[in-house]
Amino acid sequence: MIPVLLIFIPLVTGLIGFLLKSEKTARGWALLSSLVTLVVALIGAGAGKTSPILHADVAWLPDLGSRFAVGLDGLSLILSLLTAISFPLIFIATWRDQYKRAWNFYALMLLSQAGLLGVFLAQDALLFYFFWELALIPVYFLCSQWGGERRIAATFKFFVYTFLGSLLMLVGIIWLYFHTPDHSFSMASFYDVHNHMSNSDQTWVFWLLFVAFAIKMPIWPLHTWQPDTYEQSPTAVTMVLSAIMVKMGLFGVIRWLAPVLPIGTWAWGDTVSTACIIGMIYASLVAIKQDDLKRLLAYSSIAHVGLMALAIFATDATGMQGVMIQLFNHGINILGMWIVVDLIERQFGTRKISELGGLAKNAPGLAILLVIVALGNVALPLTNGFVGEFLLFTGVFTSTATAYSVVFTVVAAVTIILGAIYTLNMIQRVFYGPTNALTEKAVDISLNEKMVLSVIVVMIIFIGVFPKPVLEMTKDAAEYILTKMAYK
Amino acid sequence: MNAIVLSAVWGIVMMFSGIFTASKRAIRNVAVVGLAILLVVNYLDLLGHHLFNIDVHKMLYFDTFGILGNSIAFGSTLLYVLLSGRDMERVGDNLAEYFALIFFVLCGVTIITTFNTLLMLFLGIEIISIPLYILTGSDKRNLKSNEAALKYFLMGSFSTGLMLLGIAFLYGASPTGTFFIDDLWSGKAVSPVFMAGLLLLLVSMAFKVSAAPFHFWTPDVYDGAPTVFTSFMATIVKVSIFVGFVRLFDEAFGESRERWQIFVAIITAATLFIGNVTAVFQQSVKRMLAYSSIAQAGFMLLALLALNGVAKEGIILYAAAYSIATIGIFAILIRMKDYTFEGFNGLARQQPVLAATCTIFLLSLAGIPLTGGFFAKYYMLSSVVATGHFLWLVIFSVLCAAVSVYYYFRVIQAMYFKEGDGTTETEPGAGFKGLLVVLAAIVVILGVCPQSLLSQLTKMIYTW
Amino acid sequence: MTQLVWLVPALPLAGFLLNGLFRNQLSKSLTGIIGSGTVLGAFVVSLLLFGEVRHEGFQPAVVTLFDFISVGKLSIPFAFQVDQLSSLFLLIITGVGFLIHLYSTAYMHEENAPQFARYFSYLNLFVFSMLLLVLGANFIILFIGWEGVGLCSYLLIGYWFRNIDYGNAAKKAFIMNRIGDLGFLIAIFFMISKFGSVSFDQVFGKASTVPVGVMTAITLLLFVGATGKSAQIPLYTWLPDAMAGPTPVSALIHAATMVTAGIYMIARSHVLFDLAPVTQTVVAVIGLATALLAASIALKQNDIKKVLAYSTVSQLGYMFLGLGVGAYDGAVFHVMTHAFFKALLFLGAGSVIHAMGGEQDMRKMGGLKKWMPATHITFLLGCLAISGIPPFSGFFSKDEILSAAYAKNPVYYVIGVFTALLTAFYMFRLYATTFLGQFRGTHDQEHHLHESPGAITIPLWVLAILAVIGGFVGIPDSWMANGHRLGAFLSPVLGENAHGLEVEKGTELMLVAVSVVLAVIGSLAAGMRYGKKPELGEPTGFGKVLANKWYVDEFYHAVIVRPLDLLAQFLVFFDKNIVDGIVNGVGRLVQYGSRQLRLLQSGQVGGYVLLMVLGILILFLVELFTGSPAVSSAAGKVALPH
Amino acid sequence: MPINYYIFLAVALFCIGVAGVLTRRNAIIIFMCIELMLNAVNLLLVAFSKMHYHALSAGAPNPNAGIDGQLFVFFIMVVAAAEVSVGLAIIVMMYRNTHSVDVNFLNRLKH
Amino acid sequence: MGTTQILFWFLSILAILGAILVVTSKNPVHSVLWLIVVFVAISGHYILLNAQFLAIVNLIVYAGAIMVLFLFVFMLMNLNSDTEPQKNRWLKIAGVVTGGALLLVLVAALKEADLKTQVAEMGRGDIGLINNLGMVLFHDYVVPFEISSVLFLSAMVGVVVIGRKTPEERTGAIGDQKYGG
Repeated sequence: MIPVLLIFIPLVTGLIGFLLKSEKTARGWALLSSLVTLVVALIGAGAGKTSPILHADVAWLPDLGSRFAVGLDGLSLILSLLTAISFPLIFIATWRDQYKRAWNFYALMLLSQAGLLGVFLAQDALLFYFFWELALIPVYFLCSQWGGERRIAATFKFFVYTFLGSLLMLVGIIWLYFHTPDHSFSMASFYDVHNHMSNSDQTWVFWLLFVAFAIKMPIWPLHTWQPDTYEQSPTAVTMVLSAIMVKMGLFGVIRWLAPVLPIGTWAWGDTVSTACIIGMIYASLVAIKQDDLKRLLAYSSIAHVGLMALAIFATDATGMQGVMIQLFNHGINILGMWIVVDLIERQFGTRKISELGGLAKNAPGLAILLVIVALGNVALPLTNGFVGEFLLFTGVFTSTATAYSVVFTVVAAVTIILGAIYTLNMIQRVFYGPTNALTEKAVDISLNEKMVLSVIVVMIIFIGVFPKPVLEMTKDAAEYILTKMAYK
Repeated sequence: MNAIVLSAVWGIVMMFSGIFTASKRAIRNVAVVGLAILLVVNYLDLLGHHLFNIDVHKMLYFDTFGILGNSIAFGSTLLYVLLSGRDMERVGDNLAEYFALIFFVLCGVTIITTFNTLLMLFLGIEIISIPLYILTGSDKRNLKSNEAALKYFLMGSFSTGLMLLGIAFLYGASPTGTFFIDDLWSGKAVSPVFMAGLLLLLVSMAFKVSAAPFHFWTPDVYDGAPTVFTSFMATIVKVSIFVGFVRLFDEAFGESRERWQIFVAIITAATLFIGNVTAVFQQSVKRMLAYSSIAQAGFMLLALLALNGVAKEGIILYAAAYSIATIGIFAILIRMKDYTFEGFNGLARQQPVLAATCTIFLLSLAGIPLTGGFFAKYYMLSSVVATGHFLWLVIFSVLCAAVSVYYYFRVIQAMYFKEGDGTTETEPGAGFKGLLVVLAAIVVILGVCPQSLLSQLTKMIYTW
Repeated sequence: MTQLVWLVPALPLAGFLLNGLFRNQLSKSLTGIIGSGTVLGAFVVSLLLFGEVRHEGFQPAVVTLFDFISVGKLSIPFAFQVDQLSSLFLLIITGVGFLIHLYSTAYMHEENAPQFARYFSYLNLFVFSMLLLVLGANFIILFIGWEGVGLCSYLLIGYWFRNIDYGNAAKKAFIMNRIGDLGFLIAIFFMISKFGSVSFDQVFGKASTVPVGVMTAITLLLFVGATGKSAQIPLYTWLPDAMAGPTPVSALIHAATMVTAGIYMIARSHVLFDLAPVTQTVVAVIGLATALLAASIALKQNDIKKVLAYSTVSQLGYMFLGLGVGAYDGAVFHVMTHAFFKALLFLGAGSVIHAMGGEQDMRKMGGLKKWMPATHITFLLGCLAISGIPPFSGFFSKDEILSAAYAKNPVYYVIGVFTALLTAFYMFRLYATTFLGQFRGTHDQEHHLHESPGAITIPLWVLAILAVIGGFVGIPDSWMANGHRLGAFLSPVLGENAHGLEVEKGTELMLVAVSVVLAVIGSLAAGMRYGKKPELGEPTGFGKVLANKWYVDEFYHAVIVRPLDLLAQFLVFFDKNIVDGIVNGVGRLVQYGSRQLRLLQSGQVGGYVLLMVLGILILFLVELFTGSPAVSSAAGKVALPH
Repeated sequence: MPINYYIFLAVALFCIGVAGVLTRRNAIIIFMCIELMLNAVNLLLVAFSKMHYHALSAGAPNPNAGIDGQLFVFFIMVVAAAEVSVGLAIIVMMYRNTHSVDVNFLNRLKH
Repeated sequence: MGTTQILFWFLSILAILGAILVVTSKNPVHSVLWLIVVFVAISGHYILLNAQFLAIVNLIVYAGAIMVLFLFVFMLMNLNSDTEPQKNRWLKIAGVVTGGALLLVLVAALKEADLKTQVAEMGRGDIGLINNLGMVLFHDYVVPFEISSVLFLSAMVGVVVIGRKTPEERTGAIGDQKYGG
């Protein structure tokens, strides 16, 4: 019941949203809808893991062996929560942003939320693919319609890039479908299919699926769409993209690749891990040189995502837990960063680090909140980032799936330093130092943004100090996935 | 059988309607009525009620596959006439004759979807082609139209020659000297003569469905022909010929498919590549659609390659999804002032409804989920994957599909994200818009729960 | 009582939250009271704890607050460990911390209320983190405090954030600490993978089960962490720059407490180090080298705080030498005494700077004893203590380390003693240049000169007393039966043989004599040399090298910073033009292909037919040459559906 | 006569027709060449029909064996006639507008 | 060899020569005439194959009606003289080569035909006689026969559509209206 609601509330409200032809109502409507979704998600989180309301399974395309099967397990739950929490925050934080024909904007936002939730909840491969695309389309329109100067080209690149990936994934899904003994797309049959196919098949089918996920995450060297898209999208959309959408790729690997093709995953583990690590170092170094806040965050998020992917392929219980909690943490932290960026851009009309400086003088509140979020981003202890990255690194280090676990950990851990470098650079050059003409008459943040950021900060600290609830939530899911990932 | 007779008869009715009334509206209504009747009787056929009991001496064979093909043809023609009927008047003042020709084409369609001997195939193809030559050239004042007609005619009859040579070879190779498609093959080793005939037939059919490298007439003819008739050719005709194509190769050469699949694969790859890549650079939407129709043909050829149950379901679904979407787009295109991409700039401001529906159609053509086009493509791909061979072709086609996004989305970008005053010549009426919305709804329904159609299909195709 | 240990960090945390959240509402006095009061409270609690711990047969207690991280087999409780070592550090931190808070209320008085509150909240946060560090019952909690103090030092160094250089210094400190932390973190991963746990008892319990190689790796990595935090070669360069922060901060963080975290950590995990002789050697050598290098640099510094900073680095080097030679309690002893006299010196320097109106260059001072007697006396006592003149505290702790070093390897001793000589020399150079001779500052500076208020002098006196008598808890047993109270007190934690190797009495006396003599010589020489006419000109020759800190910063910049920068620049280019270029290139390729391919559509019927016929030809040729075309099989056979 | 002779003869005529289509520019002559191709096919069909007659009525003479071939030829002629009428009509229309039947001038539509 | 063979060879050579001349002769009218020659030769073949009906129909329909139609059109456009400008040589050569290649390939493909033992019945067999054809045509083939009427109808309508002059044409307005795209 709950999952169905989670998908259909935003879907329906979104469709209705197209009809309300007033900016204020549309905005309110979107906020209301997202809050309702949040409530439902929280109810879901409250419900017992095995309670029937967490699952729904109705006939959809019997002849294709595909059913409308959705469910909330630990993994889906954490990501649904992330989605459900993010959207209201986004709406509140960008409350003051102005859009032409805002009702379309908010309607599309809600549609993309429906798509995202669908991706996270689907327990049927074809359904998953459906929502995968459904999440993409509205974002495409959002970026191309309300984006920056080079929006059309950038977004189009993004779209074609990801679309190509998902088509390959479709081929892979179909191929697997025909190898399931009962010709069904259900998660159960997919998790069982590797018993009915040769290892050599697994090794190449792996790529059909992985490319799609790798592009979405993105993993080096398939990442180039991301900085452009982030830079060109309206910040509200960028928030969705980086807080939630990149998680689709990781989620896809955890839910639809690693357990489905354990041998393939294991066989390519080292290759992918190497790519991830190169990406982490590479992105961090590039981030140091970025002058545009959005691009900087884009590259930093590439680095973080690389670490999570690395941990997935480490096939380790600790690491898997780390991934699941970090999915949430990274979403929250990057969201906080984006909100700050949005504030800065709205106030000074620029995102260029070189044009800012000394904000801490007139906007101490903003400075403090940003610093805390940034600390979460560089995984300082007692912030959520630390818990996540600690588990991730531990997982990679103790991984038995690869012979190079120590090397991987050590090289990857270098990004801890690089991350500190670019984050502190950013903080310093934006907030410290003398003020300039532009930042002279900066004003501190207003209530609603302060509220949003405070919520985020509270979550950051809480999870950082007492991560137990979240870990409990994802425990079973992680173990289940790992049992499926038995590659030996 | 009902459909064949009635479509022919109604063609004549249309001819005379031109004499008895001068009112265009009346003529159009007569046509609509006729199409409605055709739909009904065809459905009766499906249920097994035959109005006429004619001994066809096994020359026609009415199976669900063919009849379903017919109903899609009639249905989409009905939508087509409702949407674009008024625009025919602007081509020339022989409205009645145009409708008559369209009905004759439909007659040909019904033949090639149900033929059982090469003779009927030949006649059907000719009955389709000859009126099309005319319709292509029907805008007599227009040199492009003339040119298109002449090109189409010359190349068309050339391909007819090829087809006939192929038929002759097959006849020679057939053990008992017959044209019935199911006993063409001796069942023993495939003889060179048989193979030659098969290839020539393949080529000529490929020509008719505009598959590369026999597609060259398509862009010029679609471009030169009056847009209303381009729409008709690109959808109903092409799709029905495909049904015949699949039927022919399934019935006649199904058993020997191991021998010829490779050729179909080659043609498919070439078609996908040329169609998609060439479409990228087009400046006129009309011409782009011509190339896109080639690309779509490439996808349908996948069904011919696979020729399994999935493929048969798929080709019907593809026929429906593709025809409806294309008819819709053309209906909008006809109303546009300017056929170039720039002509669509900012259409979303001027004509939100048109822009929205057009977007849905384009998404469907691009095969984005939640539209019929997705399931169509899905079926094509899975039919080939099911054979276990030609995975390289599947992946290649997927890459081409990604390319296709490029030119379909150019239109969307123009309509929504570019500033401009692209608009229609005349404010489209509410009926027109309503109909477009209906079409879009159908496309979406096909994309969300094609079950209604599919379950029926599977039932029929596997009982048959 | 031990159950209440959580109060110790909780109080400063409360102070931090209060001052942080209500910084705009609180008045300065209130802020000061909250800031200092909480720390005082913590000190009281620590005293009570200490009283408990001192009892005979006290068993180290582990107080678990809640379950921090528990994943699979790995379970990390949020637990505190109360034992002799931690309680000693509690006293040092809270005690010295309180004095410095008190001092700050006066020293930072120019700041406006919100900034004042910000300062105190940072300071409280630091105390909180430092307490976590020493209280943690496992390496994770230790690490949490470890990075926490790093953060606070970052925040406090950059406290005056309007100044870019201060900001850079703060960044440098944080990043260099991070480099060390990385080593620490990896060491923790090692422990997790080897011992499946990070809690002290578990790890130390199982320590002997792992091969020496692994243990060496772990300990070396831990030591890397220590070098970062405790400013040892090669990661020491941040500490002198860290003087950008307010002087009390330098006193608290960069002299008394944080920088000794490395010593604490190694002393705490001495079990591991005992098992890795190689690492011990490394520790000793690095410590010694750092001590010497820093001392040599200190000779030629003119910024009063810089001198003290390098002397801190040098003293830390001593402590590591102690650790390296196994004299753990010697090291901890020196930590304590150093906390007293170095805090004293810094605060004294602060008082001077305060009086000079922010002037830090010794060459502009001179003859200050006339104006600020209290500061002068206390400062002198500090100098004596650090120079190791008996019976001041520095003498005992330093000589314990030196004798242990001698026992281990005489070379260590020689260098150590030479460093002691240098120490005495530069400290008295500092003293003489500042307090003796004539005043060399500007006229209005001279007007401004005054003795500092009580809030500043009281802490000076307290610390001075401690600096004088602090050494008596560690009188070598050889001189006085169980004179070494500290050693006895710590032995449950540091083990019985925590003095390192013993040397027989005669030698020890001789060693002590030598070092004392050298110290006296050094101090007198400096007093004479600089009492009358201090060097004011720019140093030349070797002095220039020293004045420029052996050009180490320049070296790092050339070898690490610059290449990294270039690499980053290259990658930006690479990303833009190569990686992205390929992606865009594909797009362009398609467009180009399209432009070419459409030329096939020549418009000529003849051409079309020709191409068609060619197509037919190709098909037939394929048929001819592949008699029966092999079906390309990309994948294995698949059963048809349905 | 061996059937091969007829096959080759017909193919030869057919290919000459094709060559004609490829080489000439006059629309009408191209059209004539196409007619030539059709006739080649007709000849082939008749030959085949007689071949089948020979093969099938070897034992018991079967009056209608292979007759389909000749009927097919009949239909081809029918269709050809219709085609010619339409084709010439189109050509005439073209000529009316451009006063030329040269296919090389048909190049308004390209690319 | 008997008269049949002689005739066969004669007619074959005649047909091929005629065909070649159709393609090569400059003057369209000559082409038409040569085409008629080819038709006649083919009709001769029909007679050899004892398919009299087709032979006659071929002469009447093709050589008679259709060719006259062609001639008529030529005269109408007075293209009787050699007006066709020469296509450039290379295209010509390409065309010939391709045609020849097609011939080669087809022959190569067919020479190994399993039919090569088969023979076409000459002279005998009365399936080609009009009454047999008629019987079968109006009995088995009645449906296609009827359906071909649709073909004629459409052709008729088409010719009307194209042939009828529209008012605009009388004013002779020729141009690229938008409807051509």
